[in-house]
Amino acid sequence: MNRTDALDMVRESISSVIPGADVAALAPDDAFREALDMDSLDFLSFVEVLSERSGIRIEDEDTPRLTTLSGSADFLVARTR
Amino acid sequence: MSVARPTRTRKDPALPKSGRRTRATKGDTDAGTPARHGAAGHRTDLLESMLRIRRFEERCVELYSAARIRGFVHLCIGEEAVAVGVNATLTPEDAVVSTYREHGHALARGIPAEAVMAEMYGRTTGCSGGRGGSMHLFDASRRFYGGNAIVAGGLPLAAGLALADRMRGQEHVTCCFFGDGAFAEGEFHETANLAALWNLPLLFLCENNLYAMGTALERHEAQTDLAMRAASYGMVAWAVDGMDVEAVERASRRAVEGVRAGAGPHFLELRTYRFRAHSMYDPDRYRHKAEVERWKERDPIALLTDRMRENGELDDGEPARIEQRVADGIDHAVEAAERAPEEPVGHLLHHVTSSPAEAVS
Amino acid sequence: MAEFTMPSLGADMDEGTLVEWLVGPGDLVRRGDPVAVVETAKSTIEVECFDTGTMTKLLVEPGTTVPVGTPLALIGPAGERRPAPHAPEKGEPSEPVEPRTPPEPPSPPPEPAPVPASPAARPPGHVDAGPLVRHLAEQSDVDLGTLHGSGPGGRVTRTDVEHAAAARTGAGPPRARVTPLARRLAAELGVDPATVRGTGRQSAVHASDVRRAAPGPSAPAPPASAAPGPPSAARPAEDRAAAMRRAIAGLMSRANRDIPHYHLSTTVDMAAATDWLHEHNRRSPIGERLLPAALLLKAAALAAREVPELNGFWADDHFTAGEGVHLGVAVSLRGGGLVAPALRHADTLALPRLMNALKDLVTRARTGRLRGSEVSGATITVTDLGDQGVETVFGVIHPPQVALVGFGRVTDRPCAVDGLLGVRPVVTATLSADHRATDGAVGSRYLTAVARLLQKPEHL
Amino acid sequence: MGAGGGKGTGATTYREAMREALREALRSDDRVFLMGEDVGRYGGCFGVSLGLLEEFGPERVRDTPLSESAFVGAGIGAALAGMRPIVEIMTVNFSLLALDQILNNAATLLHMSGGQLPVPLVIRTTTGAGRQLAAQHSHSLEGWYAHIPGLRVLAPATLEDARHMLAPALADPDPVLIFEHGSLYNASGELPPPTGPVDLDHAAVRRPGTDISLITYGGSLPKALAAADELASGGISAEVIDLRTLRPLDQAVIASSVARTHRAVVVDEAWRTGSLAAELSARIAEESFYDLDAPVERVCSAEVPIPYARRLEEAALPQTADVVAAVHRAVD
Repeated sequence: MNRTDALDMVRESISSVIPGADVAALAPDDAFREALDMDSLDFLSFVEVLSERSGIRIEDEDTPRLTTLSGSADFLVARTR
Repeated sequence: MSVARPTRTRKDPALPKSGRRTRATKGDTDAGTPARHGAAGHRTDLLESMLRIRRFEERCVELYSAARIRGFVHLCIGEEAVAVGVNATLTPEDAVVSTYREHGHALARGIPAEAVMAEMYGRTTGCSGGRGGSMHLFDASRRFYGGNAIVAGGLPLAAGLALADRMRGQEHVTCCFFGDGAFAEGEFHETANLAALWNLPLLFLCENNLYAMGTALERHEAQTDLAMRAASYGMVAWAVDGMDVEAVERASRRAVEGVRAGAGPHFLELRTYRFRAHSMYDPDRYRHKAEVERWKERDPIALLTDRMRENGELDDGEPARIEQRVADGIDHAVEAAERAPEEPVGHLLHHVTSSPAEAVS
Repeated sequence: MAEFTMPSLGADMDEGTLVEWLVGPGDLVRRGDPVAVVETAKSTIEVECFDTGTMTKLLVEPGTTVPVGTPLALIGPAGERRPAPHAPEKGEPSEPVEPRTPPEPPSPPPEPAPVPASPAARPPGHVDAGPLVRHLAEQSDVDLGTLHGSGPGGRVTRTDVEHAAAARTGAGPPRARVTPLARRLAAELGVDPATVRGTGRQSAVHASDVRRAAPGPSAPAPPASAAPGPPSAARPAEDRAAAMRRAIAGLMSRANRDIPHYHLSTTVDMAAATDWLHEHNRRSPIGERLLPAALLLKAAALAAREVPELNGFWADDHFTAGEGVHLGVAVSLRGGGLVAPALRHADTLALPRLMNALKDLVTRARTGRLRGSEVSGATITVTDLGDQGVETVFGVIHPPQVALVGFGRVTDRPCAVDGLLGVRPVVTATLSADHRATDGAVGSRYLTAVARLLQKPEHL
Repeated sequence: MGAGGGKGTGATTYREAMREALREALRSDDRVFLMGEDVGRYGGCFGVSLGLLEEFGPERVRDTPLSESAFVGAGIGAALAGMRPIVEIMTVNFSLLALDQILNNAATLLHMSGGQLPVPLVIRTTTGAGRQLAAQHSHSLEGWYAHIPGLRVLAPATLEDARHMLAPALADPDPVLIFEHGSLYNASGELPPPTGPVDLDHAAVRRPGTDISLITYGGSLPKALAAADELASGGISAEVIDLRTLRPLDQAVIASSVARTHRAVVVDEAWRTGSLAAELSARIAEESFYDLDAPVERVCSAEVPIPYARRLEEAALPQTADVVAAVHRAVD
C-alpha cells in the first residue's frame, strides 16, 4: 500500500465511525482522537474498521501508533510492506 | 419472381393419409435440378439440422427427468421440418420472433447448442444469461427476438420490427412463428389486420399442430381452415405440409421473396404434429395413441432420409457419421452447461432497467 | 449398470408414486420404452427409460411414493450407456439383493423424547409456552416460571402473560399513545413518555407535549416557526440541543436541591484486570475485543447486586429496590448533551455480551433510537470519564436513583505492593450516594465490592 | 401558430406545451414517430397532436386501427429495431387492452433476454376524472403501472414538465409511460424558459412549508396547492411535493420533507386500497417512523367506479376541502 492510499484509508475509516466528522480539516499530525472527541468505543470501532479494510490485524499494543493521521498511515505502510 | 395470388388449399385438417405425401405447395421439385451434388449436399444439411434438434430435445427429456433442467419445457419433436425449412430461407439480417416451443427455431437460426443448453441450466453462459430458460431464448446478434410464452404475444412485436425495417428502408423480412392456438387470440387478428393495412414486410408462420395445448383445433376454432381465414385479411396465404422439410423450404422461400419484394405480409399454415406432450410430460388424455402413431409414420426425419436413400444421396455410413457429429455436439453442450457458472445472487436486480440498479429500498 | 430413477415429470413435481411396473426383472428394455406408470399430484403417466439393457432388479414396489431421483430399478449389462450427469455412482449388485431402501428418502428427523402429556409429570422448572408467548413475556419482563398456565395441559397463554404484566404495573394502564417522534424526543430529553400528558386525539402524546414536559426553566414551547422560508436543516438540531440542555439543567438542579449527597472514593489495583484484558484481546478477533469499560461496568453491576440498598429509587420518602440491575450508562452525545440509558440486567451479561450491548446502546443513544425501557429504567448510573483523562469523578445522582458510580482513567501509579514499590495500573472509583436512602457504611461496602471483583477479572 | 404558442410571451396551455414537446422530438430525431388512435387527421382525441400530421406526414404521425395491443406491441418491436416510437393510448382505461404487451413484453424483455433487448419506447396516455366521463374513461390506474419493475412512470403536472419531460423520456433506454391528467390540458400560464436539462429522477417541492408534507402528483397537484393556500391563512405551513416520477419513487425528497415537518398527507386520485398512496404511506412508515408526530393521512377517491352525475363525481374525487380536513386531522 502506498502512503496516499493509506492516508485515504485512515480518513475513510474515521469518517465511517464518526459520520459527519470534518476529516478534511485534520492536519496530518493532529491528535485526531482529541480533535474529534472520539471515546474509547469510537476508537475501538475505528481500529476494527481500519483492520477490516486493510486486512491487517491490529493489536492493542499497536494502538499508540494510531494517534495521528500520518502515524496511522506510516503504520499501515510499514505493515503492508 | 411474381407473387402468386392467394392460394387456398382445403384439406382435411386432421390426419394425412398415412404413407401418402401431401404436397400443399406448388413449385419446383428437386427432380430436374442440375446441380444434383449441391442439392444433395443441401439435403444433408437439412437432415443434420433436424437431427440436431431432435437429439437435443431428447437429451432435454433425459436431463429434465434427472431434474437437471426444470420449469416448463415444450418440445418440438415431430415439428423439426418447420424450423429447419423456414430458417434455410432467411438471411442473417432477417428477424425471427418465436414462441415458447422454440428450441428448434433457435438452433435452426444458428444459436449454438451450448448457449441454448446453458440457458436450460440457468447458467450465465445461456443465450439469455440464465434469466429466460427454455421458454425465453434470445439472441439479439442473430435478430432472434425470443421465445414468447404468451400465446400470440409475439405477433404485435413482430409487426413493429417489420414496421421499423420498412420505415428505415431496409429490405429485411420479419418471421413470426405462432401456433394454431393463437388464432383464438385477439392479438393475432389485430396484428394480421395491421400488417396487411400497412403492407408490412412480415411473414406469418402458423405451426398448426392441431392442438392448443390439449384442445383440438376443431374444439377451439369454428372455421378450421386457417390459411383461408388469414387470406381474408387481404394477404397471401398458403397451407403447407409441415412434415416435409423441402416443401416447407420451398413455400417459405417463395413467401420470403414476396415479402422482400414489397408485396406485403404473407401467411403460411404449416401442418405439423408434435409427437410428445404439450409440456415435457402429460397424460395424453386429449388424443389417441393411434393418432400419434399414424403421424409418426410421417416423421420428417424419416421422410427426408428415405427420400435421400431413394435418390442414392445417402451412403451407408453417412447416417452414423451425422449421428456421431450431432451427439458429440450435444455432449459438449451438456458438459459445458454443467461446468458453466451460475449468476451471483447479488446480480438479481440486474437488467431490470438499463441503469445499474433501480433504487427500490 | 444403470439406474432407472423416479423422473421429474413437471415443474411442480417433487415426488411420485410408482403405480405399476410395465416390465419385469429379466426383461429387455430399450431406450425410450415405457417401463413404469407413475402417479403425480396431477396425473398418471407412463414413463420411459433412457437405457438399453436388461431390467436386473426392481427396487421399489408398486404403491410406494418416493422423491424425484430415487432409484426405482437397475438396468444392466448395458450396451453403450453413459451415466446420467451427476447420477450417484452405485455399487453394482449383479445378483439379486434384498430390496434396498432408497438412499435418501426424506425420513422424519428422530423423534425428540416424548413430552409427557400430564403437567404433573413435567420436569421441575419446565414451562410449556409457545415462542410468541415467550417473546411477549420477555418484552413485558414477566417470569414465565411464576405463572400458572390457563391453557390446555397447563400451557401458558398470551392472556396469562398480559394479565401478569398488567398486575405487575399496578392497575394495568393501557400502553400510552405516543407518536414515534415524541418517543424519540423523550429519549433524547430524558423524559418518561408514560408520564407526559398527551394533548392529541385520544390523549396521544405528541412531540410538543414532550417538549413541554421536559424539565427545565419554565419549559417553554419551542420557538414559534419563523416566517416560512427555505427550511433550514440546522434549526431543528439546535432546537434539540437547547431543549436537551434545559432538560439536563432541570434534572441536575433537582438532584442538587433535593438529594443530600455523600461521596466516597477508593483506588483500585487494575493490574490483574489489565493483564487479563490484554490476553483476551490478543486471542480474540478484533470485533470481539473488550474495553476496560466493560470490566468496570460489570464489576459495578455485580456490586450493585451485592449491595441492593444502592440499586433502586427514592420516591415518596421511601426507598424501593430496583427489580434487576439496570445500569445507567452516561453517554455524551456529539454536539453536546448527555443521556444515561439503561444497560438492562447488566449483572447477568457475560462480558462479550455486555460489550456488544454497550456498543449497541451507545450507537442507538447517539442516533436517537433508544427504547422506552432503556430511557427510564436505570436503577443505578455509572459515569466512566476515563476517556477524558480525568482521575476522579465527583458525580451528581440522577433522581430518582440513589447512587452514581464514577470511574476515572486507568493510569500507572507508583504503588506499594508486598512491601515493595512498584508501578501498577490503578483506577479511582467513586460513589455518590443519597444520604436519605443509605449511610456511608453501605456505600463503602459497595466500593469495596467493586475493588474486590476487579481482582478476579476471569470471574466477571 | 395557435393561440399562445408564442415564444416567451403570453400564456401557454398544457396541451400546447405537450404538442411543442412532440414537435421538437419529431424535428430533432428522425427515429421518432408518433402513432395511436386518431393522432393524425383528427388531431388527437384531446387535440394534443393537432397540426403534426400536416408538418410531418402520415409515416411519422400514424393513425392506427383500434387495436391497442397490436399498435403498442408494434411500438415495442419498432423500438427493438432502433426506432424511438411515441405511442399514444387514448385513455388509461383503454391501456388495459394493451397490458399484455406493456407488462409481458415492454417491461420484461430486457431482463428475460439477459440484458440484450432494451425497449426505448414512450407511451403517452390520459388519466383521471373530473370531466363527467363516467366509469370507463375516468380512472387513475397509473399506480398499477408503477407496480411494475422495468417501467418508468411519469406524471407531468406542470407546464414545464409537460413541455420538457418528453425529451429525457425518449432518451431513456427503457420503456417510459407518461400519464397526462385530463383536467390539466387546459391549464395555462407563462412557460418559463428552460433552465438546463430536466431530470426524471427527482420529486419537486412545489411549495416549501414547515408543518406538514402534502405528497401528490398529476391532476391532484393543483388541489394540494390550493389546500396549502387555504391552510396558510389559518397559520399552517404546508409543504407540497410533486412526485413527478411515480416509478422509481424519490424516497429521499419525501423522507427529508417528513423529517422537517413530522406529518404527511398523501393526495392521490386513485382508489385507496392497494394504491400508490398505500405504497407511499408504507414507505413513510418504514423510512421515517421516528420522525412522525402523527399518523399518515390519505386523501383518495371513494371506492366506487367513477359515476357520471356531477355531484356524485365530485363527491367521489379528492377535493381541496378533503385535503384541508386531512391536514387538520394530522395537525390537531
